[in-house]
Formats: sequence, C-alpha cells, structure tokens
Amino acid sequence: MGCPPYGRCLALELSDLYSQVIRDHNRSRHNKRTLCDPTVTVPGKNPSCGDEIVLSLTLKDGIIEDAAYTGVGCAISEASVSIMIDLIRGATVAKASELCHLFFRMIGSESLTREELEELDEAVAFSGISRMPARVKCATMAWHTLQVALQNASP
Amino acid sequence: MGCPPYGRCLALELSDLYSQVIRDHNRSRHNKRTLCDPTVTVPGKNPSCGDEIVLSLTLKDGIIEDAAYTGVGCAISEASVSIMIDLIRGATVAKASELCHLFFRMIGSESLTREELEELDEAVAFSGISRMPARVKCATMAWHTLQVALQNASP
Amino acid sequence: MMHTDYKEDFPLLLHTDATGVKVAYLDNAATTQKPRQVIDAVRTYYERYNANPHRGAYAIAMQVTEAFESVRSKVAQFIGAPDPEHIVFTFGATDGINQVAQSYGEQVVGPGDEILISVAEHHSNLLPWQRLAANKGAALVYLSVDRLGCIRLEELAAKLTSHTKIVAITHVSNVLGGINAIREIAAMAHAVGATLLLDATQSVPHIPVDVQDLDVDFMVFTAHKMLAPAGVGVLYGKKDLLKQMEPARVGGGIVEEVREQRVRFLDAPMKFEAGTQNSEGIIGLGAAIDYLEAVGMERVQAIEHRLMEYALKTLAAVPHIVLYSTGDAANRTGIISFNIAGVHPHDTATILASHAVAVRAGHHCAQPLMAHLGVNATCRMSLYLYNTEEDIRRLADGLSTVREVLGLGT
Amino acid sequence: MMHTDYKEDFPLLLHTDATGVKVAYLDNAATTQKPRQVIDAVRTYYERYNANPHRGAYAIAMQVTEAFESVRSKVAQFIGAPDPEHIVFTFGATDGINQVAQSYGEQVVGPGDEILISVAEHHSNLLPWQRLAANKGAALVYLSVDRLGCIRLEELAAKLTSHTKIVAITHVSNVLGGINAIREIAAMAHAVGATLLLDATQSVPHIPVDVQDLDVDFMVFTAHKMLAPAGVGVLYGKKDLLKQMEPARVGGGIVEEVREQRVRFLDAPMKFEAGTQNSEGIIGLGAAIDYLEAVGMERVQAIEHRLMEYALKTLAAVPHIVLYSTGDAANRTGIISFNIAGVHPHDTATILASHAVAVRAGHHCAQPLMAHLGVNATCRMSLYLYNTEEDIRRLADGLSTVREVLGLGT
Ligand SMILES: Cc1ncc(COP(=O)(O)O)c(C=O)c1O
Ligand SMILES: Cc1ncc(COP(=O)(O)O)c(C=O)c1O
Repeated sequence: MGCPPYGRCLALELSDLYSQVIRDHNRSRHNKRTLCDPTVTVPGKNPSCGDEIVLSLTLKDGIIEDAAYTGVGCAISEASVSIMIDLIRGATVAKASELCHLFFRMIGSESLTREELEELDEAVAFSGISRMPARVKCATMAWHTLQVALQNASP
Repeated sequence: MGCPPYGRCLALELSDLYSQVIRDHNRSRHNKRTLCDPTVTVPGKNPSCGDEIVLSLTLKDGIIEDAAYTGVGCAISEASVSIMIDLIRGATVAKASELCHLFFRMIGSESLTREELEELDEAVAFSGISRMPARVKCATMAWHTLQVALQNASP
Repeated sequence: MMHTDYKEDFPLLLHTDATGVKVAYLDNAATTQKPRQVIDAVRTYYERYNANPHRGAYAIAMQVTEAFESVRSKVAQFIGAPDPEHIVFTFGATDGINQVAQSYGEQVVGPGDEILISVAEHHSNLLPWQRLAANKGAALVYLSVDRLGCIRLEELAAKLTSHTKIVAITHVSNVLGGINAIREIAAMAHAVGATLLLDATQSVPHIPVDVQDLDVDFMVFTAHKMLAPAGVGVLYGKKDLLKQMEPARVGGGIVEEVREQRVRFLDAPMKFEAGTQNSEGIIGLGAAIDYLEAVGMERVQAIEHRLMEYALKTLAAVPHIVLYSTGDAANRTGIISFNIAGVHPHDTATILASHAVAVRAGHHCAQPLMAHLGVNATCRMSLYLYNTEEDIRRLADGLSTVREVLGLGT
Repeated sequence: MMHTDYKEDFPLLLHTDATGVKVAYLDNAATTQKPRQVIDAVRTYYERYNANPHRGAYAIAMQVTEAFESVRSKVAQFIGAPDPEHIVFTFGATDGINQVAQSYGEQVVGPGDEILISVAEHHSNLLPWQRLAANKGAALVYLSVDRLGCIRLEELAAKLTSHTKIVAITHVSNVLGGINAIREIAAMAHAVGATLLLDATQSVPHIPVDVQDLDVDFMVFTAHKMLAPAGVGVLYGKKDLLKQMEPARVGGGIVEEVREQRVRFLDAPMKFEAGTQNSEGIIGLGAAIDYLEAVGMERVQAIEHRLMEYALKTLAAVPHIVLYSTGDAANRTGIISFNIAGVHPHDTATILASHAVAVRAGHHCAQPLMAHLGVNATCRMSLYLYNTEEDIRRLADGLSTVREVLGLGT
C-alpha cells in the first residue's frame, strides 16, 4: 500500500474540495429556513460528528413545490444539502429519485455521460469526494435523507 | 531478551532434569500405594495437564507415621512426591512444614546452606527446575499438597 | 516473493540457535509462525500510517481506515461471505463465541431449551454455552465423537429436537483433526429451527471454507492460527441475525447517538466493534490472507495431506507409540495425538524439546474429550504448509529416545 | 539508544512524504506513535520466539511465557500495584470496563442502587454503566464538570449516598484534559461503601500514577495510547474484588478443571484471560514501559507541561479561535479543544490535514460532554513527549488559513 503525501488529503486538492460553488452555498444559506407546512420532515445524521440536518419538503401532486433544511453540518454537508434543494425544487418525485441514483453513481466513481453530469448541475462539485473517504458521508447525507423523505411521502 | 538454544530446554540439561534419582523413583514406585487408615487425604492438581496426585498421611502424636500417594503425574511430579514421602516419613509435623519452606526457597533460586541442602537430601534433584519454568509446577505440586494436608490435619 | 519451499518465508523457522539447530515447529494448532510478508505489513503500518481508524480526517488516519476496511472485504471474499457487512472483527475466536453466546444466546435460549455441542469442543466453544445453559435453565447436551473427533449424523438426528435452539460445533477437532460434515449438520439443525455456530478455528487456516456453501449461521476463527498476529479474530454472521443482536461489548465507535440515559447503535458490523480495534493485527491478517491465497487453499490442503500420509506412516513405526486416531489421511487435517506407552506426555514433550522439536502436551483445552478418550493428556503434533518430511523424521527420532532418557529401556 | 529529541525514535514522525513534508502529529489522545524500540520488540518476537504462551514445554514457548509474565510484573511496578497478580491483561480499556461492569457490576448493583459517573466520560466508561443500570433497575447519576472536565467534590459529596454502589470516573478528560482529584474521590466513595473504577486511559501515558497511593479499586488503561500496540489493555483490581468476580469471558486457558456440566476456574489474574492473548502486543507494551521509564514519567509530564504553556499562548493568538478550556497549564495534560468561529470542526481538521497537521474533529466519543459544552463537535489537539514547539506553530499557522479557504475572509 503506497503512502499518500501527507499534505494532500489523499489526492484531493483543497481548492477542489472547497470549490467556489461549495463556498458560495455555504455563505448564502438561502435554503436554510423553516417551511411553514411541510408534507414531510426527515432528520439526517452523521454519526462521526453528531451533526444533524433536517430536510423538509412540501409536495403537491407529485411535485416538490418547496424544500428547505435546518440544523448544522460541516461546509461539505451544508453545501451538499443546499445544492440538492436547488436541484429538486420544482421537480417531480420521480425525477428527484432519479437524481439520487445519479448522485450515488457519481460518488461511487462510476463515469457518467455528459448529459447525466449536466443533470446533476452544481452537485458535480462533489465528484472528487471519493478520494477523501473521511468526508464522503458529509456529501451523501443530504441525498440519503432525501431518499427516506421520498419513501415516507409516497402513499 | 536473549534467545536460549532450542535444544536446551532453557539451559537445563536433560540429564539434570531426568537425573538418576528421579529415574529411580519413577521406576520403583514404592510410595505409590493406598494407606489403610489415613488421617488426612488431599488431592493435588496440575491444571496445565489435568493430572491429579492424591497424598495420604497417617499421623500419630504429631508424627507422620506413614505417607503414600495415588494418581498419575509426569516423571517429575511422581518423583517429587515420592522423594518427599521418603523425607517426611517418621518426621514431626513441624519438621515436615520446615522442609516445605526449604524446598520452596530452593525452587525460588535462593542459595541454601550446606546443612539445609543436606536436609532436603534427594529433593535437591529439583534444584535446577527454575530454569525450566514449564515444569516448576510439576516439581512443586507435591509440596503444595503437603502444606494443605498439614493444615487440614492440625487441630 | 513466494517460494515453493515455504519455510524460506518464515524467519523463525530459518533461525539457527547457538548450537546450530533450527526448530522443527509442529505446534501449529496452538499458533502458527508468521511469514516475512506479515511481519513487514505490521512494521510498515507502524512506520508509515499508524493512526486510529474511522476517526480522523488527516492522511494517515484515512489510510489506515481504508486498509482496515479493505481487510474486511478480503476476509469476506476469503470465506465466501456475500459482503463485508457480514464480517465482524473480534479479539479472537474465544471472544467471538462469547459475543454470540451473550448477544444472541441470551435472546433465544430459555428454560427447557437445549444447546447441542460435541464432546470434542475446545473449552472456548464449551464454557460459554455451559454458562448460558446454567443461567437460563436450559440443558447443555453433548454429542459423542468418532475416532477422528467427528460427530455422527445419526446421533445428531436423534438429539435434535424442537427444543434445540443452538448447535455449536467445531469444524475440525483441535485434538484429533477430523473434518465434520458441516453442510449436512447445518441442514439438519435448520430443519428443527436451530441456529448453527461453527467454530472454524482449526479449519479456515487449513482447508477451503465457504460460509454460503456450508450455510452456517455464525462462524468464528482466529488470526494467529493462520499466519497472522494474535489478538484478532473474525465473527461471520448472517445479516438478519447480526441485525437482531445487541452488542455484547459497548463503548466508543459503535454509536449513532448517545444521550445520558439512552443510546442508538450503528448497524452491524460497526456496532460490535466497541473500542479501539487491533489495527496492526487486522492489517497483518490481510497480509496473511494474501499469502494463503497466493499459495491457494487447495494447495495448502494438499501439502498437509501429503505430509500427513508420511507422518501417519512414520509415527506408526515408532516403538511404544499409542496413536489416538489411526487410519489414513482422508477427511482430516494435519493433527495427530499420541502418547509413548508408560510415559507422561509432559515428559515426552520435554524430551522432544531437547531435540528442538516443538509439540504440545496436555489436555489441549479439551478436557471432556480427554475423558472420552480415557486419558488425562496427550502429545499432539500439528502441521502447516511450511512443515517438511524432515520435521516429521526429527519428531520420530526424538520419540525413539524418550523411554531411554527416563530409564525405561528402549 | 534514547535521544533527548524523542522524535528521533519514531520512524513515522521522521518520514517525509513525496512533497518533502513530515506530519505534525497532534492526535495523541486518539492513539500514539510507536518508537523503534517497540517496533523492534514486536518484530523480534515474531522472528525469534513466537509461540502460544502458557502452553508448551519447548524453548520458544517457555521464552514467550517468561516474557509475557515479566510484562505483567513490569506493569504492576509501573502503576505501583502490590504484585503481578493484580494485573489482568485485556484487549483494551473498553474491554476492561465492560468486564468490570459485567463481572462485578452484575453482582453488586440491584434495583434502586445508583452508579455515579461524570458527564465527561468517554462512551467506553458510560455505555457499560448505562446498560447495567437499565438491566438492574438502578439509576445512572451524572456529575457535571468544570471548564477542564473535572468533577467538583461538593457535587460528589451531595450525590454520594448509601445507594451508590459504583463510582466510575475518568482520571483525565479526553476532551478537556483536566486531572481529577482521585485520592479525594476515592476516599469519599469508600466512605459510603462505593467501589471506584478509574478510567486511567488518558493519565497513565502522561503522568505518574500509583494505584495504592490513589487507593482506587479498579483501574483500566489501554496500551496503544502509551507508545505500545493496539489490542491490549490492562485491568488493575484489588485482590479481594478480583477474587469474588466470575470471568466475563470464558474459554481456553482459564480453567483448573472442566467437566461436561461444571467448571472450576483458576485464580486471578489467569481466570480473566480466556483465549489466546495478544502476546506481541503485551511484549510491545513491555518495551513501551521500558521506554517511558527510561525517560521518566515526571519528565514526560514536564515536557508536556512546557509544550502546553507554549500551545495555550500560541493558540490564544489565532484569530477567531474559540478555546473550550482556557487558563494556564496547571492541573491538566496536553489536550486542548477548540473551534474556529463560524467553521465546522470537520472542515478545520480537513484544512489542517492539507498542511500535514493531524488533529481530530468530532465528538471524541463524549457526546454528553458535547451537549454540556453546547456544541456538536470540536477540534482537539493532544500532545505527547515527542511533540515540539514547531508542531504547535504549524497548527497555529494552519488554523490561520481556515476561514480564507472557506471564503469567510481572514
Ligand atoms: C478516557 C478514555 N477512556 C476510554 C477509551 C477507550 O480506549 P480503547 O478504545 O483503547 O478501548 C479512550 C480512548 O479511546 C479514552 O480516551
Ligand atoms: C477449535 C478451537 N476453538 C477455539 C480456539 C480458541 O482460539 P483463541 O484462543 O484464539 O481464542 C482454539 C484454539 O485455541 C481452537 O483450537
């Protein structure tokens, strides 16, 4: 087993990990708020740090009309949930579910087509996270929580 | 920690371990029998091999009139109990108790005086056993059993 | 680099002492020697990426986590488990059996129930069940064994009842070396609704073992008997069983959330690995599995089989020898128990030690089997892939001197 | 050979990666690095006398037995125990606490009784008691702690009652580093007839500890946090307590006699050491104690104290830092928990990692303490004798870049 350079966080550059997109979402926090009358609210937990992010969705006729989160997480997990919310707001449940699958395929280092990558839009900022195993859970927590929320919401 | 030569059993020669005295006692087995009406009978156990040797004493007026053993043990433990019985037969309880202490001092690598070594007589055959840690319990089992027997017998 | 003369990989076996002698190591059922590859894996860990796994964002912490989890995958694949989540690291086979007895046994065994074991079990696969049965008012029922230490399927059939909750059986007797018919035993146990724990401590190092093929519910083994460090073991469990179990040992690293008066555990396998694990040992186990797979488990078995044929023939010719499991080399691993007539096994082993021949004497942590055989203790020689015919000849030569040393004639 | 620049003895700390960088290892409360002396002791064991201890009459088996038992004596002397029979080898601190909770706790705790712990306990000294209390209908009562994680004696006095059966307290908080006043705590616990278990995991490696002077009833610690291998721990117990306890784990090596339906155990400490022990780890622990004694535990403490003075001063000057235990370096070991304002500790640790500075971020297996502090998680730097002022400067320099990397300004 070769030794990765200490200063490299296992081959992912710091500027790739904390990219402009991620930094922007962290600062703006436009999706960090409480929904008035959410259809479904699901907590997501990262056991390694005790963090909890709560995801809320308002659904109508199979459409995610609005979504938001509360709670605290690291820059990666808060950016990930915020980017995800931007992506799924206005989407059908089916579409959101499909995006989940796409996201997990990307994290699992599968190579996606250009169209697929375009669908994930800003979420491609996390494509390198698998080279940073300690932080994978931070990036995926939002999407795992969404899966549970979609299941709970489906009648 | 230095490495002892493999062929040396930790620095004790085979001919010292299985000396003539020990071999003789193993063959003769003159103390391996059942006493008719023993005052006290105590089992001694070696947990590492499951062996059990049962020591019996006939006491009268503070004198060990007779002693014998039954059971099976290795050459070392059977020789040790046999030599011990030869030593204590006819001795007072106080004297037998003193011999126990002498024997344990010898095993503990204390240097004894010439007079003390003479008191132990044939039991000095075990003086080197401490260099053979795996077999120390075989040599001392008889004497531990004797200690218990003397305690049980004392009113 | 892998040699066909496997001894070349084992520094301890190559070492000559002050008198120019190498050890003939024939106590492999107690523990095995470690190849250079394993020793180096442990040293490299200490020198390059020693850190507490699962707990840090810095480079070496991630590296050890990755190495640690990759051994879990390797173990899963080595024993044919469906995925790494079935693999729990323990501190040894004894630890693994105790965990199952405490976590699972406590749940399923009640008054009037029965636990079935064989009379050939190692104390580590006996005492946890004896205690569980006593605590629960259940019965500990014994199966007798044949001359190789194997249970008889007819007796098993007769003793399996609807009260039988757990069957705990060794794959290979550590005293007699016979290989139990686990596939059949599993099917029979399952037919009455019992759960089968397989003590594979003496099989996984020596023969190919596939948990799905055998259809066992739990399986334990220990790393130090398969070229790897001590203080590490493996517990395999079927997923639904692991899921329903509470951890036997609780502490750091196994929780999702701790509050002052309650706790939520992580899923298996993490919930069973409380406290800092033996990372160096686990990494050593990975290197040991690499070594064994490079040789091939079929080949390991074939090497031992060939040596056993030679050993059975050679030992049978030793004067005054008493062999406790005669017959040919079929359906057994490389273990032979014996005594020299009129000589206590401790004396035999000591005299062999003076010839630098390492065998074990005693009850081998199998006292009920000793009672079954009608002896207090035996000598046992046990082989591994690095042994040679010369080792066995040295054993036979040493044995021929025993009675003379003790003054019993030749 | 022993250097005064202790780093010279630690291969991992000397290693430069492909970019020419050495790690500034400041995660010693999680695990410590191993000196050459320990690495060599383990390798020599594998290459010269690897065998199963207590079980063989041949030379290497006797040699490992002797080495194994000599470490027991060394440990006894290191912590001031009256003799080696007080020393039980375990697989780690977590294992040791679980054993006491199961063996001793099960016996003495009943409905309505109380177990007293502090809110600063590591999960390993919390969950075993939480479970015991729940199983027995007893209460788990918490003591709050001061800014260094130490309990207050007035609160202890108020909460100790005739129902208090067990007091289980850490010697040093693994998050805040304060040293509890154990001598006083022991006297107070004993005055109401309670038994004191000391979790010395974070103290024995760093300060002189004497069990008789402190008068603790049980004490546990773990080898991997004191320069030694993982998978080994120590349980000290007073003789009459060890005597009255049944072993929590049963199996090979702990029995005087096994029959099909009953067992007689050996005396302590052997009865608690079921199964093959981690001999290489124990031998490594012996080498680690030799190393620490050659330095001297007073000196170890003095080195850390001097570094702490520098660290407290240096970190206080870092912009936006939030320190969770301010004040001077008195009455504490080399642990500082902190955060950078507005930044999650995981991000801080990741950014430090990119500077090859190793600290830990998370709840440090102390979630109730995190709740007490009102945070989810912190960063923690923790020192050992080989750290230097340069390591601390690298930490401070790295911290100064954190907010910028995240686009939060400097
Ligand atoms: C205070 C304290 N107690 C107990 C433990 C548990 O030690 P281990 O994981 O070695 O069992 C730790 C470390 O993780 C600790 O810091
Ligand atoms: C059949 C069998 N089961 C269990 C064990 C216990 O293994 P360990 O001592 O590594 O826990 C052994 C070996 O000692 C064994 O031979």
